[in-house]
Amino acid sequence: MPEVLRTERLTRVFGGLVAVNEVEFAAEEGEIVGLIGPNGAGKTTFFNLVSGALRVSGGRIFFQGREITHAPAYRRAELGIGRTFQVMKPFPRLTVMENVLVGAFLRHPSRLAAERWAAEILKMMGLSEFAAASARSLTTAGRKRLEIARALALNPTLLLLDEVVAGLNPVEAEGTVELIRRIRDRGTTIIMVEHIMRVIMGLSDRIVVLTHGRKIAEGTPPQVASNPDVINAYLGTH
Amino acid sequence: MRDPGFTLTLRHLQAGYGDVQVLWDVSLEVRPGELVALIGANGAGKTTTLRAVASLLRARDGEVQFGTNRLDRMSAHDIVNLGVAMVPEGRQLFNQMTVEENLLTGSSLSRTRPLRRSNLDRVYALFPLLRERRLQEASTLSGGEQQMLAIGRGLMSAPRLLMLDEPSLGLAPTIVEEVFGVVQDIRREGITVLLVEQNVQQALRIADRAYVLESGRIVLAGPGLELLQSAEVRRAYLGI
Amino acid sequence: AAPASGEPIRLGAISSLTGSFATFGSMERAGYALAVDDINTAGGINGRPLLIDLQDDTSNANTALTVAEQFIRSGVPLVLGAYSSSITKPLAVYMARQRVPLLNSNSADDSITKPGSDYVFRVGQNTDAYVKPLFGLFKQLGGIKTIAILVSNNALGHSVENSLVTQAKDGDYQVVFDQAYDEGLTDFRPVLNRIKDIGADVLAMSSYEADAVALMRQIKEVNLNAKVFAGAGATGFAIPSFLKGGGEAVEYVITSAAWSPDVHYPRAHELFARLKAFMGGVEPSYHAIRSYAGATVAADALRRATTLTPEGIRETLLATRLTTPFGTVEFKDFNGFHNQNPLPSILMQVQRNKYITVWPPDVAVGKVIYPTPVWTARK
Amino acid sequence: MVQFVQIVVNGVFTGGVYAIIGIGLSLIFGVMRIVNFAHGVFLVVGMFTTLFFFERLHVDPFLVIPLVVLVGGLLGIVLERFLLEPIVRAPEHASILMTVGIGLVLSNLLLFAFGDAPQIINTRYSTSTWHLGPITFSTALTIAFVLTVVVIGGLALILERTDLGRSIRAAAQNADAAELQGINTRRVRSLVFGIGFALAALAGALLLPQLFAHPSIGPTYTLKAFVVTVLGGMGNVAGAIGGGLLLGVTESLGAAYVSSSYRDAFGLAAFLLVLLLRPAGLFGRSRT
Amino acid sequence: MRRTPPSGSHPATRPRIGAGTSSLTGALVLLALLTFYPAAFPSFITLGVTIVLFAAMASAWDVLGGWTGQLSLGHAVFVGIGAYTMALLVLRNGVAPWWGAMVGMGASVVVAAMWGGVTFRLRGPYFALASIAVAEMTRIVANNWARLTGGAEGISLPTLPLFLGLDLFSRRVEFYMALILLGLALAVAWWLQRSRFGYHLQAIREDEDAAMALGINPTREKVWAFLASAALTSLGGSLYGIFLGFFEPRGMFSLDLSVQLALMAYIGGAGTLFGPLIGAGLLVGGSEVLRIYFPGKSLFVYGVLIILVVLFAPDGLSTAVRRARRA
Ligand SMILES: Nc1ncnc2c1ncn2[C@@H]1O[C@H](COP(=O)(O)OP(=O)(O)OP(=O)(O)O)[C@@H](O)[C@H]1O
Ligand SMILES: Nc1ncnc2c1ncn2[C@@H]1O[C@H](COP(=O)(O)OP(=O)(O)OP(=O)(O)O)[C@@H](O)[C@H]1O
Ligand SMILES: [Mg+2]
Ligand SMILES: [Mg+2]
Repeated sequence: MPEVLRTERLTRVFGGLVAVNEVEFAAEEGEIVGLIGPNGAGKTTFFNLVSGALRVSGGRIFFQGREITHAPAYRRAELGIGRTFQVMKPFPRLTVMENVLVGAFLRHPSRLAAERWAAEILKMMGLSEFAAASARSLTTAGRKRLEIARALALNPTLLLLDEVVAGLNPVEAEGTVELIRRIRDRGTTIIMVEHIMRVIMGLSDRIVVLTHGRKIAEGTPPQVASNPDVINAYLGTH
Repeated sequence: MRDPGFTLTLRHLQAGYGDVQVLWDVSLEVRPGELVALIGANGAGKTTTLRAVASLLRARDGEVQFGTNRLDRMSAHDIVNLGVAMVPEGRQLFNQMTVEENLLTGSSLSRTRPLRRSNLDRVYALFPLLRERRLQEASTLSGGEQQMLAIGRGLMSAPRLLMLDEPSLGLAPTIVEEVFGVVQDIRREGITVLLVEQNVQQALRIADRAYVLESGRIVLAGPGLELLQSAEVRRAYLGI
Repeated sequence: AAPASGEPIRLGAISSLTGSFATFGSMERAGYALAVDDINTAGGINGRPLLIDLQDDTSNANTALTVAEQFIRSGVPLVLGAYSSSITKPLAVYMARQRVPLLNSNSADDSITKPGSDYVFRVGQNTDAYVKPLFGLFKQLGGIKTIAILVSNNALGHSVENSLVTQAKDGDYQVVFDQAYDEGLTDFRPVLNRIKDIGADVLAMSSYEADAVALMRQIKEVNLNAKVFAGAGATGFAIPSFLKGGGEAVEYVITSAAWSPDVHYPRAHELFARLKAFMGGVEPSYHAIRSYAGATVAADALRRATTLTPEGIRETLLATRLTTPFGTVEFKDFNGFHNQNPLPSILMQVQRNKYITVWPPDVAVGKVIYPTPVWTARK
Repeated sequence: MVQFVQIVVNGVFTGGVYAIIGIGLSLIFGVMRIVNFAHGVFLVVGMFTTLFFFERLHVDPFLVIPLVVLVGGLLGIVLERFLLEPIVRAPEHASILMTVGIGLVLSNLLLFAFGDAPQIINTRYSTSTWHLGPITFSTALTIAFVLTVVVIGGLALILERTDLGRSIRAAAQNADAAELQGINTRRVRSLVFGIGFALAALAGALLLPQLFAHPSIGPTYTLKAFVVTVLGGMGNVAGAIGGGLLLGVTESLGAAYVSSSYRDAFGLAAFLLVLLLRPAGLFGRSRT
Repeated sequence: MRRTPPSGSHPATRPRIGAGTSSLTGALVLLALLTFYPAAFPSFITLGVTIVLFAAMASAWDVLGGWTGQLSLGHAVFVGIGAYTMALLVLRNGVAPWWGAMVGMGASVVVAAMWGGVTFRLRGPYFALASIAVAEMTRIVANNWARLTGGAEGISLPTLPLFLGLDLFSRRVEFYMALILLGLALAVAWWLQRSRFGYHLQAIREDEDAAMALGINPTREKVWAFLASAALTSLGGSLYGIFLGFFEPRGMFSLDLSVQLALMAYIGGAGTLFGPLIGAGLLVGGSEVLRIYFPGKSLFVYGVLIILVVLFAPDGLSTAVRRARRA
């Protein structure tokens, strides 16, 4: 399987705090990689580094073999890295349709084609009926779906999902899990951060565990779940 | 020490945003010392209910009563003075203030100021991470750290009734356990709790009673464990 | 003559009644109003009453142009105005193009009549005229060699600056310092310290109203001495509030002025008193008198005109020679000026917190105190 | 050398005045996120209020300061209640437009009330000085400077250290959450706007003995206030002193040694540089 | 128990897609009606020129201020550059004013590119404040650099060559030139309403980080918006220069003028097709009416008017009207 993303000794420092500490990470095409770890472990920061929202303090990032360590965020989006924001960022004064359209324009410069593509994605995300509503009026679940929809509109090779299931009740969560599988089946590589074990264990092909910015474990869900370090630092004995 | 006599009662509450009505008819009751859970799908109106109680949103019709006080006729800050605190959904921190300043703001009323030191110690004991981040600006905390801070701030006001809106959201499993532990501790101290949670199973397990909200109406009510066994709840909210 | 009656003859007038130039607008209004009164009680325009339709330009050039268009479309043969050069200039350009005469009383910028146009006439003095008597005085006093120039950074200031520099060169004076300052929040101390360092016999200044007082106060504060402190552009140095606000700091300042109640023109004193009464006790500045003169000149032209068309009036204006309480008004071409009243200005010196006319000798009522005592020697 | 020191000293003292001009603007922006275009007009209101009391009561303008501050505070509270509170949830620019409108209305009211002649008062210390060796100090500027430092220091202390200060900042950052902590955010906003207006009025009172009052001079002060607060950090109350001093000294040196016709440009250039290099202000915590 | 849909929401609050054609018709009808203005109000052509010209410049401002959300309070710089470049080329080099206007446009674009490149990393009010600083500095330089600009005394335009046989100083001709410019500005706004570029700008306005994550280069798009806005404003400035016939730096580069353009767009409704036009009509036309009916009090009433609009239509009049019509 070709490698989609690789980081070498990726590091980010905030003042005295090393939020991401020499992390070596790789994801292959079509994989779903779960990224877990205690609060403040550096997961979102890792996403921010990979997507270009934050500048690295050290280390390198490769996307499809190409170094992107210093590429600006929009360039990475063009290359095929889509992301959602943990703190959601809809364009509040645009409609749901327009929110997605903005992303769709990247691959479909013509408006007609972009609209068609956006409509398709809305349908897939179950948002069609809200197409004309303003993004402001969506509920939490709706906004989370919109976050995914917008990222999907880029037709990304790699999708970074930051807690898109959190805040959904189990039934809704199941729906989103189903969606994520479908996205993967279309060939998109996914890295997801989530604290809900049922979801992450069920979905991930492989799991990487961060604490205090360091990678402490990596492996299949069962391997990670039984790793004493992980249990100690994150899962708890419960 | 149990607080006598302050029951929260909602009668036929209606509320909404702009020309959108969200709550159609919500009646519920939280008695002193109780832990009551409010569950429901996304968009059912749980947050809206809490906001209406806290007077962040004007009720269109119906009543909200706490003891003998009509909350729906009071402004939000006065309600806090009565001892009703809320940990809002989405954290709502004071972003450009430090962690400690956020906590101190939670106890700036004359009623709570004397308890400030001990409350602060209690919150730090509960969330040691927050002590480490004392002087960090709230906006730079991780998602989970922000959630802890929001809960901590709510506790700083030594409330009679604490309303929690999805406190476990975005927390690591161990912390989730802790938070549910804290909620039970709070209740044990005699503080009344109204809990909104998507972690339905856990919530129902610790709740004395629970209400199920659907499209702005209460559709089910009963003791927590009983609802947990209910086939409807299991199918609709637990996916079992 | 019997008071005027019948169908009035209407003229347009544009002034700044609101906005940043409103101070002067109220002066102009008073001048126009009294003039119309006087003209109409004295029989008007050949028996018909005169009506001056005064419109507010809100201190804004666009508005002045809008008003001018309406005047012209409604058949007004002559327009009076405006106050600020920044409004008068676009107005003059427009009026010339529409071939309707503009009679200006109070804008001081040289460029309004230099090169000027056939349709623009100015009653008031230009800055060359403000500066000229100063050099006459210097020559008489003797002992003056060096001049420092400090003017406000606007059209009037630069116009005064140019006049000063040219006339200094003609008279073989040396300009040792020459700068403009930005108006507004005025801390002059740094510049004044520089000038103090350089040293000059004369400090010649041009400022609007309020800066003038601040300037003199700070001159005192930094202990800057000169033989003559001169308000070369009139304006701020030659208005009543300069005395009131400046107190002892403005003593001995010599300023050019367009007019003073001392001058020996007919009815000058009386008019001053009436204007003051009209304005509810506020001392009128020379702007009010010049507007009065402007309206008088306009009425005179209307009386003499054979046809009441713009062209007819323009031609009569050319032949104006009229003595008003402000002085003699005629429109001449000289030194590159066109249709400019060649009236000289006078010099006044502040003595015991009053303006005393000291130049030219034929109108002077007091003697110049010279050189200006140094600050430390004053009490 | 003496001259250089003199020029720097002048700059410093003028800077003190600049600081007090900017401080209210900074506070209102920091707490309410309102870019107050009426600030200069508030200052002019302070000048005319001082003038009014000065002429009615025949007392020293520095003695009527408490009265002027009180009047300013009340006006600020009233304006906030009736004009700014209703648009608290409207987009950011609405408050800018509102303050533009308020400025126009206030300056025209001043015009109706006091006429359009510039008002200058002449007091003992308008031109009096004291000396330290060869260096001269303006008495009026010195009094203003001392008052400025005291007021700004006190205000900064209140904001940083007290519950009231924290409540003010909390209300600024998240009104709903502040309400949930029992803070009466409406009252806080009124209070802050009142304080902001009072500070502007105070600046007016301090300036009147030296400069003049005119109903339409407000925008000049507004612009100065912008420069000062950006240099010191918008919303950073203590920073305003640094911003004021920096501006004062820059302008003084520039006007003396380069050219007085570019005096304002030196301040603006410093302003732009600081904006670009340290957006949080020279004296603020940088957020980048 | 029923399974509730995963997300609930409410029908269209802003049905914008497909609204483009009707507003296009509206714009065309409006422009057509305006062509009759000079014939209908021959005594008020000057007023008409002012309104239409300011509407065009406010629309130009809106490309950056409304659509991109970058509040500029320094647009007078482009008005000044347009007017001065045109006039100086006429006076010094005998270049025809229309070519001068083109050169001015080029100069404005260059200035905008540098200005934007340097200050676009500032967000929110900081960008606005920086724009004030840039404009004020430009004014000071123009005021003092007499050799280039003629300095504080200003410059006046003598006779101009005929443009396609038309006298450029005729108010009538000026009116139609302004109208063409307005048409151009409206066309740009209409295109922004539905084009990819327009959506990029709006996305940047709403959330720059999110926009970046969608492959939008905010700096580049903002600079393009700034260039377009500057170019149109500059053309307006050239025309304004001809209209005035005389001008000086303190007027042409004034903060007041910049604030007015912003005010017009906001009062009418920023980021909408007709907003700036409505705003210009209200503020320019309105103040003329006020001047006539409230002599001496017009600025006061003007201030009151602004306050009332902000109180009752904080999103601008056109948005308020649309909302009222829907209700
Ligand atoms: N801009 C910043 N300045 C200072 N510290 C920061 C900044 N951003 C993040 N941090 C710190 O870096 C650490 C990692 O944060 P990050 O958001 O990556 O955590 P996370 O793993 O996503 O946690 P969570 O699961 O709670 O979302 C946290 O301790 C946080 O406080
Ligand atoms: N500010 C708002 N403006 C308009 N509609 C809103 C607003 N906030 C919420 N709504 C709508 O009100 C309804 C109820 O929202 P509410 O937040 O109360 O739901 P909830 O039960 O808390 O859901 P969640 O589990 O997603 O938090 C939703 O349909 C939502 O779209
Ligand atoms: Mg995170
Ligand atoms: Mg909710």
